[in-house]
Formats: sequence, structure tokens, C-alpha cells
Amino acid sequence: MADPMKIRANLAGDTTEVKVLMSHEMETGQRKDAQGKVIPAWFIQNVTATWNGKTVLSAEWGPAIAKNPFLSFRFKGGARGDKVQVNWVDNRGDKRSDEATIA
Amino acid sequence: MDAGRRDVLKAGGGTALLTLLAAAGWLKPGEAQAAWNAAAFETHSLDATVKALGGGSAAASKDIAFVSTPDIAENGAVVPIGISSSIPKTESIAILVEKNPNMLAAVFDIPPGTEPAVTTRIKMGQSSNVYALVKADGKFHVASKEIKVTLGGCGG
Amino acid sequence: MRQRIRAAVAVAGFACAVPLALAQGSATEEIEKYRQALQDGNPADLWEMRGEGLWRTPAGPKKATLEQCDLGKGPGVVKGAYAELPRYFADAGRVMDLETRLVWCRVTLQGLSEADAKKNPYGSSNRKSDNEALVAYVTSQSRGIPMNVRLDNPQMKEAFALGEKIFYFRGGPHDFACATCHGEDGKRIRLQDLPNLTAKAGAQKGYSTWPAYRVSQGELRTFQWRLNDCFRQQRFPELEFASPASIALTTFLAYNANGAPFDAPAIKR
Amino acid sequence: MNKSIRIALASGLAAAAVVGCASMEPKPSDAETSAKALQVMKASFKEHGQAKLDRLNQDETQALCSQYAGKELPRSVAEKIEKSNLATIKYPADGKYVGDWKSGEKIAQLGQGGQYSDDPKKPSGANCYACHELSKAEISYGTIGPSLWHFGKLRGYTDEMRRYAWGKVWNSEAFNACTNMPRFGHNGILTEQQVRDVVALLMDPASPVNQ
Repeated sequence: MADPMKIRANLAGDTTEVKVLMSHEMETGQRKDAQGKVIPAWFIQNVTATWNGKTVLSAEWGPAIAKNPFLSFRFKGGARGDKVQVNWVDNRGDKRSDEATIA
Repeated sequence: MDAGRRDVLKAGGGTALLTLLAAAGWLKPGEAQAAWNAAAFETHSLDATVKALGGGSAAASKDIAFVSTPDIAENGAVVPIGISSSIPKTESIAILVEKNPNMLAAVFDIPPGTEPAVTTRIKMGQSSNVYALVKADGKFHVASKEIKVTLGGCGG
Repeated sequence: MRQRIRAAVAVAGFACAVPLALAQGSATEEIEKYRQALQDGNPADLWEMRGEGLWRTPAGPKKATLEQCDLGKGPGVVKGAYAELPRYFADAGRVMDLETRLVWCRVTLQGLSEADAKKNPYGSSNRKSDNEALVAYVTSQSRGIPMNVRLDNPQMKEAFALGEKIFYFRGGPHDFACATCHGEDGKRIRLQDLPNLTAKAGAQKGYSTWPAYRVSQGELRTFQWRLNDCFRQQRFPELEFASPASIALTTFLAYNANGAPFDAPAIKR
Repeated sequence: MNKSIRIALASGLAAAAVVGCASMEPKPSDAETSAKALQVMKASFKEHGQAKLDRLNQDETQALCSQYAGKELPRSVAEKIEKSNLATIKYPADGKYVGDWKSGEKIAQLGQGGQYSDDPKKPSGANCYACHELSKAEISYGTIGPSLWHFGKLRGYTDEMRRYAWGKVWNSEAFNACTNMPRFGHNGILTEQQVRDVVALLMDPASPVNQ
């Protein structure tokens, strides 16, 4: 199973800033191993972030996103103590869901 | 397990089955709707990407800014990219790398209430133009920036 | 802020027009911008989280956690421990750096064989290293604490003296020593600054920023790895993990860094 | 693997035992510390690919330069090093010092060669850009060595300079004792043809170095 994400969500004024680190290889499918065999592509395809059940960001990614991906964005609203949830699904169907409390 | 799951999805598709999958812990609510635009991630030109994303062509815009994006990347494996749009009704922001094997790196959908600005990190195989493609009110707009990728130190 | 964005866009436009004319000064500035942009959101955090889990989870034949591991400040004291390593451990009868001590604790507390505890010190894709995760966790607990390595016994004094000799030892087909790249102020290899590890400021900057997440590898790398890979590039044979030479060299470099607030896990190219 | 660990441990323990008595004995001499350091190194490195343990056996130049590292190099020692290295330089039999600068540029960019991670069947590079500025087109250059931009243009495209450039690339210790620069020809890092191409990069008026 994939390792947990590290999510930080901080309120500044009326805006919540979310920063996410994900643990993922993001293998491009373009590289070869020492034996010359192509290493199959393995990457996160879909990311969604929700706050109080409302989607605040969704994304489709290709393998050109860097290994151990970082993502940051801001949305209006949010209160200290609210939960922000981030989900990802990769091209193998592996997935991960973690949440953070807005501070 | 992976193959089995896909077969199940192909064979079924009814609500009852999806509920069953969800109950089995294979799917979470909302996941079944997750879409991935495979065609868009296999394009090799800006025009082709815009078409694959459902547009006609993209107009150059001065209202798209690269934020915290260096001109030179010390390593192409991790290139920080920040894009911010001041175009009203921005719906999505895409990142494209001209000289990557496939141009499209990511598409971010921006729902109302979310600032039209995202920061992430991409891979670049070599020095290249990077495009910020913004869809706003149904129309596509684009800005570009050249980012140089440098070589490493000893033994590189 | 707005102004800086506009300036960046202007520079980009200039670079597009005459890419080869990009002046060296601005190249250095842009690399600095690149490094700044990576500071916020260091994937090393993912290793710290995993390492703390490993520290607190029973493992090995003895099904024990590492929470009673004595890193030099008493059993279970992690806070500030890395800032005082390497040190002489009476129970082991020798000088140890953090990674050697972690092997010791995994053997004595968890019952692993020495070979198992030393296996896979440096991870790769699909083969994560417990050593790297544990190092990330332990070192993060010394962040901000000044380095304070003490040569207060004969063993530490000897480790320092041997480490200094190893630092200046020239060998291999390229005649390289550590000092070849790290013996003078203000030098660069390609565009990478080389800390002068023989001077206070350089040693402080160099030592206090390891371990680090290496973006070129997508892995968190420890100080043992740093030494191992420097010797690879020096065209030496392979430095063994937790070997006496690695501990001696670490003692020399860590002592030279004394006084520097420890500032890692960091992020580097 | 197991054996080498055991050796390393034994030597670590031996070191501890020796040090245990050190407080009662006089401080070890510099030579004793050097000898001990070499012993510790031999117990701490293992052969890997092309990098065998004999790489820890220093030649006279390496030993002297290690001994005086961080201190002032006495003039007599410097002369001894330069003289013995000068004698090793093999100049081209056909007197042709200048090859193809385009090949030289590739060699100057390439860092592989000699590392245990390198394929010994592939040609080595000289990695000149790691330490030197050479042409204005390459902004990613190092500063361990001096800038070589306009090398030939400044010094003149003379036979004497070509011969000097050849010698410097072949065995740098002949001209500057304990320099940081590898002895590319002497230690077999580059072939004779590669040296010729690197000399071309420095000395061909058409090379980017001289633009």
C-alpha cells in the first residue's frame, strides 16, 4: 500500500492554503532498467481535494509530474478545525486518501 | 487483482455493482467518475493538446503569469512550476512542456471559490518552452516561458 | 511580489531572444531561485513520517521498538542527539556515527543480525530503506540545535585525526582526494557550489545540511551515502556502510561544523 | 560481504584497543597517523566493478601530495614531483598535436569513466567543464580550475603552445606539483587520440574556446 501523504492546510484571512506531498514513483514508462528493459509507466492520474464534501480542486496528471509530487493551491472559505481531504488514484488502480485539519 | 478489477468494471457498470465494489473497499465514492483524458496526454503539439482538451486554438495572453518558476532548473527531474491566471472565469490550468516525449504534464480543474493558481513540480528531459494553457469561459489562452535545464557535477 | 513576477517574465523574454547570452550572474541568481522554490514542500517530510513510524513500531525477532535506543543522551532521547554525533559509546567500546548506532540498536534491541541491520542502507525505487527513514526522523529532531561534537576522549581524538588524513588522501586514477573539491573557498563544480570543508563556514554549511532529499534521485540521502557517493566520484573503491573510515571522516567533518545550527533534512539538486 | 564486515569490525576494535592506551603514550607522529589511516581505509573499502582495492595504493606523487596537503609544499619536493612526472609524458610520434575540436568538446562535456558505476567498455570523458570555463556557450561550468576561454587565442597558435597543451593534459603534475587536475594521459584516462582532440578544443582557431 502506498505511504501516507503529508498535507498542510492553513487559513490566512478568508483563504485556505493547501500544500500536499505525495509518496509516489511517478515512473514515466520511458526509462530502461540495467538490463535494457523498459520500466513500465506508473503514475498518479487523478487527484481530487475536497473540503466539507465540496471539491476544491481536481486534476489529471501525466507521468511528467515529478517523483514524490508536490501540489499547492488556495481556496476561499474554510475554518480552523475543518477537514481537507486529498485523494489520488494511479494508473494501476492504487489509491490513497488522507486528510488534514485546517490550522 | 488489478486485471480482475478492470474486467469486473468492463463486464458490469451497473450501480449495484459499483456499490458492491465500494463496499469491498475497491472503490471510494466519487472514484468511479474519475476520468483521465488519455488522448490529451499523447499529444505532441500545442494545437493538438488544445483540441484534445476540447478547444479550437489558444490565444496568447498576458494575463497568465509564471510564479516562483526559475529560468534555470538545476535538475530536470524536478522543475518547480507555478501558474496564476487573472483571466475571469478561469476553469482550468494546464502545463505543457514542448520538448517532452508527450507535451501535456497536468490539467487542473479550478472550481468556483478556488483561486486560479496552482504550484507543482514537473520533469523536463531537456531545456524547453513550457506553456501555461488556461481555459476560461470556454476559451483557451496561453503563455510560455523558456526553462533551461543544466547538467550536473562530477561524473555527470 | 507583483513586481518580482514582472521582472521574472522580463528576464524570460530576454532569455528566449538570446539564450546563449545569458550572463553568468543571472544564471547563479536563477539557480538560487530554483533552490528557493523547492524549499517549501520538501519530500524529506515523507521520510520523517515513515521513520517516526519505524522508530515506534515493534520489529525484528525481539518484536521491540527503537524507543529505548540510546543515541548518546540516554535511552529514548532523540531530541538534540544528532547534534552531538559522532561520539564514543562505552557500551560498544568505539566511536559511532548515527547510522552505525542505529545498526547497533536494531541488533541489540530488536534482535536483528548485524548483516540484516546493514542491508539496504540506501534505498531505490521499490526498495525503500529503513535506514534512510530512521535517519530522517532522528536528524529532524536536532533541527535548529547547534552542532556540538566533543573530542573529549582519546577515541574521539584519534577518529578526528584519522578522518583528517582520509580527507587529504589522494588516490585512484584521477588523483582525487576529498580536498580536491572541498579544500578551497568559493569553488564550483559545474554550477554546484562546493563548500570548503577545511574552513569553519564551509564545514558548517556542508555538514549541517545533510541528510537531504536529492531531487536528482528522488530519494532522501544520509551522510553515509554522501561519503559513499563522493568516493565513487573520486574513482575510489566502494566505501562500506558504517565502516571505521566512514566514521572517522564523519567525526572530522562534524567537529569542524561545531556551532552551526543543524538545518536538515534539507533539499538539494 | 560478511567477511569484509568482520574485517572492518575487527579493525575498528583493534583501533579502539590501540587508542585505549593512547593517553599513556606520546601523541602519534604524523607518519604513524598516516599509516594508521591507510590501514583503516583498506579495511573500510571493498572492490566494486572496475574499482579494485589497489586504487588505495598511492604512487609517489599521490603520497607526497597527501603528506603536504593543507600545508606549504617545499620547493624541493615540488621540483622532485614535476621532474619525475615530466619524464613520463609521451608526445605523439607523428608530431600531430591537434585533432578534432568537435570530438574534444564531447570529451570535455563527458564525466563518465573510472567510477565503479561506469561501464569500463565505454570511453571515458575528461569532464573539463566540471572545473573550467571553456566556451561562452556552456554556462554550466566549474571554477576549480582557471578559465580556459580564448586559450589558444591569448597564447598564440604556436607549435610550442600545442606541445605545452599536450603535456599539460597528459600529465599536469609535470607543470604544477600537486595540482587538482588529473593526469589524463599518464593514468590512462584518455587515449592518445582523445588527448589530441582535447588539445584541438584548446588550440584550434575554429574551436568555440577561441571564439
